[in-house]
Amino acid sequence: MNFLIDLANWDWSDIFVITAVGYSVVFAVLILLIIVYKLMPKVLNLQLKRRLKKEGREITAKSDEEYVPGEVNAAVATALHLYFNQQHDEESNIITIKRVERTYSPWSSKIYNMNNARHYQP
Amino acid sequence: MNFLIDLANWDWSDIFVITAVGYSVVFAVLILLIIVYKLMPKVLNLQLKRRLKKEGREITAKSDEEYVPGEVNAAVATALHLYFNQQHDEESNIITIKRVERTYSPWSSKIYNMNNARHYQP
Amino acid sequence: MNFLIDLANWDWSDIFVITAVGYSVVFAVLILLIIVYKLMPKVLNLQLKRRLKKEGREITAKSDEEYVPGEVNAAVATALHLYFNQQHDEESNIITIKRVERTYSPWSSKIYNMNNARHYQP
Amino acid sequence: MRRFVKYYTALAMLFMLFVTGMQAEAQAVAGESGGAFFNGLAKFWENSGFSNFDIRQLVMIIIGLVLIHLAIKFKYEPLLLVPIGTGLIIGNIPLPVSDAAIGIKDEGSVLYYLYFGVGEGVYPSLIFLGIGAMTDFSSLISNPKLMLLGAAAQIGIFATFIGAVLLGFEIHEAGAIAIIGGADGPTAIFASSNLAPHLLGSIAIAAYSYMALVPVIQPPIMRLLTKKRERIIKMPPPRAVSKTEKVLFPLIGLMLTAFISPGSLPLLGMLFFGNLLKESGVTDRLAETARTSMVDIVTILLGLTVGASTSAAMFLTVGSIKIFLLGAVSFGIATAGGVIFAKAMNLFLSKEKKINPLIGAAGVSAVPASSRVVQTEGQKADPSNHLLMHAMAPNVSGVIGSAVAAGMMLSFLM
Amino acid sequence: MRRFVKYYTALAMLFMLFVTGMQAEAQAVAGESGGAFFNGLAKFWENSGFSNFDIRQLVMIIIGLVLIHLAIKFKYEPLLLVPIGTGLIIGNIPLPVSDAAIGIKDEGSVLYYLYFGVGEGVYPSLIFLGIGAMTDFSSLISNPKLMLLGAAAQIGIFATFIGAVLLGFEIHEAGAIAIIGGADGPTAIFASSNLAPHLLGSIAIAAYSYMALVPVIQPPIMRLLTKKRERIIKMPPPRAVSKTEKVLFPLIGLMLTAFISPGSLPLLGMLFFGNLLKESGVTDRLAETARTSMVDIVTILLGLTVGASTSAAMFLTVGSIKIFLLGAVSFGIATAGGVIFAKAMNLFLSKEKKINPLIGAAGVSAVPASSRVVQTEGQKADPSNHLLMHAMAPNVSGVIGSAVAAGMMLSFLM
Amino acid sequence: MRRFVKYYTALAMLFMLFVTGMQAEAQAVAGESGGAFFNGLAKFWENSGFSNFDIRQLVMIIIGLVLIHLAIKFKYEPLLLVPIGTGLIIGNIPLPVSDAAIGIKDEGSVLYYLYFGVGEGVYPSLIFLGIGAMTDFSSLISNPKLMLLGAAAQIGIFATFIGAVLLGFEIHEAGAIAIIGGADGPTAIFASSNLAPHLLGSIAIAAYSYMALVPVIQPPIMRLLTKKRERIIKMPPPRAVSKTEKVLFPLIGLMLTAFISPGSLPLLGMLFFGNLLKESGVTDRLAETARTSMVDIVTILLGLTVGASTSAAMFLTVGSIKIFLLGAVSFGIATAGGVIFAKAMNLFLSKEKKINPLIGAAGVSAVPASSRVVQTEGQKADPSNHLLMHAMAPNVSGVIGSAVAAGMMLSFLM
Ligand code: NA
Ligand code: NA
Ligand code: NA
Repeated sequence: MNFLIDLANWDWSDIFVITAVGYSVVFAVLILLIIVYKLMPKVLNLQLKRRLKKEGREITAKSDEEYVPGEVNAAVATALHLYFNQQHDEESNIITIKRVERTYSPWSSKIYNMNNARHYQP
Repeated sequence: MNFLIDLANWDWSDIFVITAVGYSVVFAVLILLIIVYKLMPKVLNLQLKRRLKKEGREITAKSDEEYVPGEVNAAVATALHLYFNQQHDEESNIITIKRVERTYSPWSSKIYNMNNARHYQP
Repeated sequence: MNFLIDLANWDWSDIFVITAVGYSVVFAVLILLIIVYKLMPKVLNLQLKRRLKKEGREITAKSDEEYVPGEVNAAVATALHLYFNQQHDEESNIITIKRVERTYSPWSSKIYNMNNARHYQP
Repeated sequence: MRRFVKYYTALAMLFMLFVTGMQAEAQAVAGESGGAFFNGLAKFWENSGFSNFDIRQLVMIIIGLVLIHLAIKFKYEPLLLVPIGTGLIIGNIPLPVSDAAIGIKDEGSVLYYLYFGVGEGVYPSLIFLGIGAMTDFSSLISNPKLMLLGAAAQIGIFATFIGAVLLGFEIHEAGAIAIIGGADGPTAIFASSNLAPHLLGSIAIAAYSYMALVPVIQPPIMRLLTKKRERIIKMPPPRAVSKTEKVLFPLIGLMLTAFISPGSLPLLGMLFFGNLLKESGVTDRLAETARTSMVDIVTILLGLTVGASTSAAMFLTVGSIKIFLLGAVSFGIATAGGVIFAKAMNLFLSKEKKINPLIGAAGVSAVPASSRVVQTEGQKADPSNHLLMHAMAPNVSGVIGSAVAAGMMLSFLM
Repeated sequence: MRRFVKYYTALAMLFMLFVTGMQAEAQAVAGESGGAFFNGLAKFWENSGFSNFDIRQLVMIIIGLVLIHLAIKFKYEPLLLVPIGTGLIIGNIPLPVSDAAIGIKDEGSVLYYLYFGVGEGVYPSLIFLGIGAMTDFSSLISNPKLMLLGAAAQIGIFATFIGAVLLGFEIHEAGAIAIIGGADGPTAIFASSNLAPHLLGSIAIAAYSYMALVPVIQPPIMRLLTKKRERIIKMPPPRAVSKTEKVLFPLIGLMLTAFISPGSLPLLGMLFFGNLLKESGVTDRLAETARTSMVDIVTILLGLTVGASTSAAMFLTVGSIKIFLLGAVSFGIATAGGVIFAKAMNLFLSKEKKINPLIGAAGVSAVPASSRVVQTEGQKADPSNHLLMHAMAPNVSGVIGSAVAAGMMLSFLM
Repeated sequence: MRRFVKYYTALAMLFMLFVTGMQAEAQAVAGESGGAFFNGLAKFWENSGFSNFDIRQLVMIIIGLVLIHLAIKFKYEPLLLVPIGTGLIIGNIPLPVSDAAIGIKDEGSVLYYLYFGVGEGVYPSLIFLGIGAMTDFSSLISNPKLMLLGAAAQIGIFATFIGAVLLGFEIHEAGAIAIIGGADGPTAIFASSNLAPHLLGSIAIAAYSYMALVPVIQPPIMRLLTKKRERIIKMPPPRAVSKTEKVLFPLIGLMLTAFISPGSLPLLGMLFFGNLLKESGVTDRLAETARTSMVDIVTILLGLTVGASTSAAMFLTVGSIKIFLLGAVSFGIATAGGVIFAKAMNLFLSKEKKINPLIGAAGVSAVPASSRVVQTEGQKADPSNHLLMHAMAPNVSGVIGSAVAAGMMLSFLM
């Protein structure tokens, strides 16, 4: 697309065009995404409604799927509290494995590494 | 091996030669493998017999190693039943880890991803 | 660094120079490392002492950090005993996972592989 | 008040840029013929995907979405159809003519480098390494004669070869297309990367599509060719296999296949190597990595780049339609070949050793999809009959058979 | 006695070599002008790091140590600062002039090959694949309008572009430097590998340094631009997001962004592909590998080689100082842009839907550092207010916005 | 009846191909001089492995099987001997002369690309990264003076160098062969890929064979050179090592070794980098990946391609026999060097600080095989004596010493 600007002999208007077009496109892309994602649940819901209508049923309890219920919210708050106060470890996954591993490996921290070192095949 | 056929000026007899030789060799390879794998347990058994003879012992309970006993078979059937009815997960390995992880991570599904997102280092 | 020796017309003195310089440098590097690593805890301790002095405190129980205490040593000995007699597995990590996996997978050894084989996507 | 000032200072700062941009435009308007900004935007639009758009690219993107849909909804070969489908989308986004290397064909682009492993056959080899490290061959070892079924089903490959020549394909192309009849994705990719790189996309997508449709294609053929009396045959349970046999299996297999058909070495050498890592008992950590992270990374890159390399111009052709037709027929022939060969074998077998002919259908190498189809069909006839274990033997020998056949094609045609 | 003999035999053997060496020297001394051994040692010394040493290399090594210190002590972006810091040390060890290829610029050296993935943009793409496979976009899907904040904050990029031109950088260099304002490491590396490879080191280090300093840089700006009354705004909890929406998200995102800004395809195509692997529900093992082993391996190699490629001669320049200044300013502008835009949006929103303007600061794409800063600041105003979830929406859309902006720069300048 | 028809229809379809083939033959027979089918089969046979077979290739394959047997039966270095052994088999399957690129020397073959990492020294570097991420250096940090033993044992390298020159090897070859004396596989491969690529196979196999035989070679030498009174020496337990020391260790080690011996940077830079990832405490996930998936993938590819690149023509030479002889001698000298140096050190140490001279044998860098041999020998003299921890110090410093020596060789000879 370098046709747009003569890169060897640019002037300030080119700089402003790049800036303005560039920033506008960033907004344009994200606004388009917003529109589509806003529409998405409605379209999906429509399909659901149609299907349910065919089956002769009515949609009633729509709202309780739309919003996270109160108790979940409370759990989230608690979790956040724990999260910020406990310095929870980066990857509970790995940590868990390590803990289980320890159970099977009666090594003190220093010896433990020798067990590890067995992997070394120079 | 392109000596075999003049690829630029092939005729139908070449096509049939490729087909016939190709299919024959596929059979030949697999038949050879069958022969060898048929012989293998006999050769291994022979060695075992020789060794046992040297040690002055007799082989008696050969058959119960040759065939999977009944109870194992029953277990297999049960397992297959579970397998086809439970839609067992692709990799119990990974699933297990995830479960253990959950125990250590008191996050609801939505929050949980933030914990995950901590890995992101843009 | 091939300036050092005329590789096309080397003579035996070159061989001995390589040998002597090479071996000396290996020693030099490792002796330097020894010196630095010997100094390291002292420097770190110095910093600690300074900081503690500033805070008006005294260092008392230094020795019990320097040496592994007796009970740890006993544990180590036990661990070594277990280590050499139990043929402990290369990677308890992986083994552990496998064990857990088994719990969730009611397959006999032969069937079990089919579950595994599900991964195959030719 | 203080906040008010800060607020507006910052706000001013934020919009200053726009204002300056507009000024620049205004100046440009004065000096030149049109607004530089709208001019730039227009030129930008001209070069974006929307204006360069070709209806055939839309078709390709829709095909990509359909593959992804099939993978997610029906779990048809998802590990490859999701990456291939996404690749189809990525590869058919219209790109501007530019010096920036973005497309998979532009030398120096990221996709170009990632495609290297496909073009040179490295990914299929590594996938076979992973397959070897995850496959248990014991059902095959315990009943070697079932390997004949894996050989018989390869008739699909050679029938497709003749068919492709009949339909007017060039001889190398025909050789590559033939491998679809083997129902083995990496083998088909490996063969066509060597014999007909320009058809790789069509061949790979045909191969994986039909492999995904195994549960749809095979059952009617199986039922057509067998009688209920045959479908309820129960086979004796396979014998236990010793560790020594399991270790010897890949070593013998490697040497025999490589000696007779050296062209299959890049695939079968890796397959048996992977299996040796698994069975040796002393290299568990290598086998574990080979069948997890390694094969996963390769699968991701293989699927994505195979999809992305399949452009509309190459895929939406009469040739592709022929390839898909040939694929459908060859799958049927392969299935029939396996089942009929099983019935033929029964003519020579004593009553208690009779083979359930359904397992012949597992001779195509779609592992383990075919075996599961056999199990399901077997249970429809007799719910207490479990054929899965028995079907695995022809199924994995089908993998070997396909690779040998591909090696032969390479030997003849290169 | 026997032991005594053995002992001395062996000891003799051990020192024989030295003696022979000394003899050789002695001969050399006689024949030539000096001791060959000490001569050799002296020449060796002349060519070792100590004698080739340049004070600027020492400065670079100290910078490396400082980055490592920051990473370990304050946990600032450790996954990249530890490798980059080590790379800086390795890349600035003075090397002798020799035929042995050791340095990252010597064709054929190990580092040279490992750097390939940086120079060609492969590593950043793969990192985006991993990021996609680990990021949950549901907070964004549930409240799409917050994506505007991620767009607004990209003003940092374009302000930096103008600033860089003003400070005298060549236009391609300015385009590469601009991306620092996006607060996204891999994007900055990808852009500068294409636009200004010679500035890659400075840009990468500036980008990661400021990303590391997010908890230091952002809070004062956030407090300056908001009133307590605004900081205590509580936002309604996000709605639950269905699986279908999560699957459609990456597909739609991929197509839209690629159509409008094809230049961002190598980054965003991979990001959305990774996310599809995560959300499809049928490719868990691929997503798992992509977000663990694959991204880890790439991170190690990226960090190490980016560091090692940053030589003193290229880094210790006035240009780098300008880049760091621009980086600091652009971070501030990006943060301000996000916060102010949030306040502007509130003018149009009903009371119960008002946005807490603090989350605007998360529009820079430092995920999840910015979101955590927002959470912390929010709790300072009202300990019961949890903004983390809400901040994730602008945060991840900031990643998308930065990549689009980078794609635009590539489109314009290549 | 209906079934009967279907059955025969399908059967007909299956054998139709054969019949057509036979017809073609028949025609060919009529028109030309011989049956095209048997003619084709004969030509195929002429080009298969069986007829191209060279007795020396059989010898190589047997050597491969022996290595695999040793690995499985005695667990001798299985992680490398299984891949190398399989590689030997794959590399010595006789290949037809063809345009199809299959062998490791054919440009464009899969093995050719996978071998790249060996030829350019990339794999050994990455293996050192993994080793660094899995090795705990605390026993070395707690008792640094034991590093002298790791230096002393490197006499094996320099003795082998002189020996190789004496046996008539060219000076570069001698430098590469010398590294076998260091008992470190990746180091030996790295050095010979630079100095004598044509000897790489022999050197690698010699190095790993002797490393595998450590439990056989070392004990008699250890017992010969020590008295019972020495073997029962108990050493004080090592002190606890702080986290700060563990973090500083790789940083200091990296800088010191690289400054003095830049040639060792590709190996030791990576080793210390890996160790920093392990000890920093903030990059655990990177260290975890480096020591598992990454190092496993590299190990698989390294072993396989080193084996496959070792052709009969290059391996079955007088040179290889000399290399194996030199290897055996150098291992003995290295072991003796370590033990004798330990005894020499005891002359200067106070009674309670005396070193058990057995741990000198661990100065060869076969980690942790040597340490375990020391532990076993120590317990034979006194079952309550545990030397493993103490032996780890010279053992890991032996790795450093070998890499420094290799770097010196590269510096001198390139
Ligand atoms: Na097949
Ligand atoms: Na950003
Ligand atoms: Na060594």
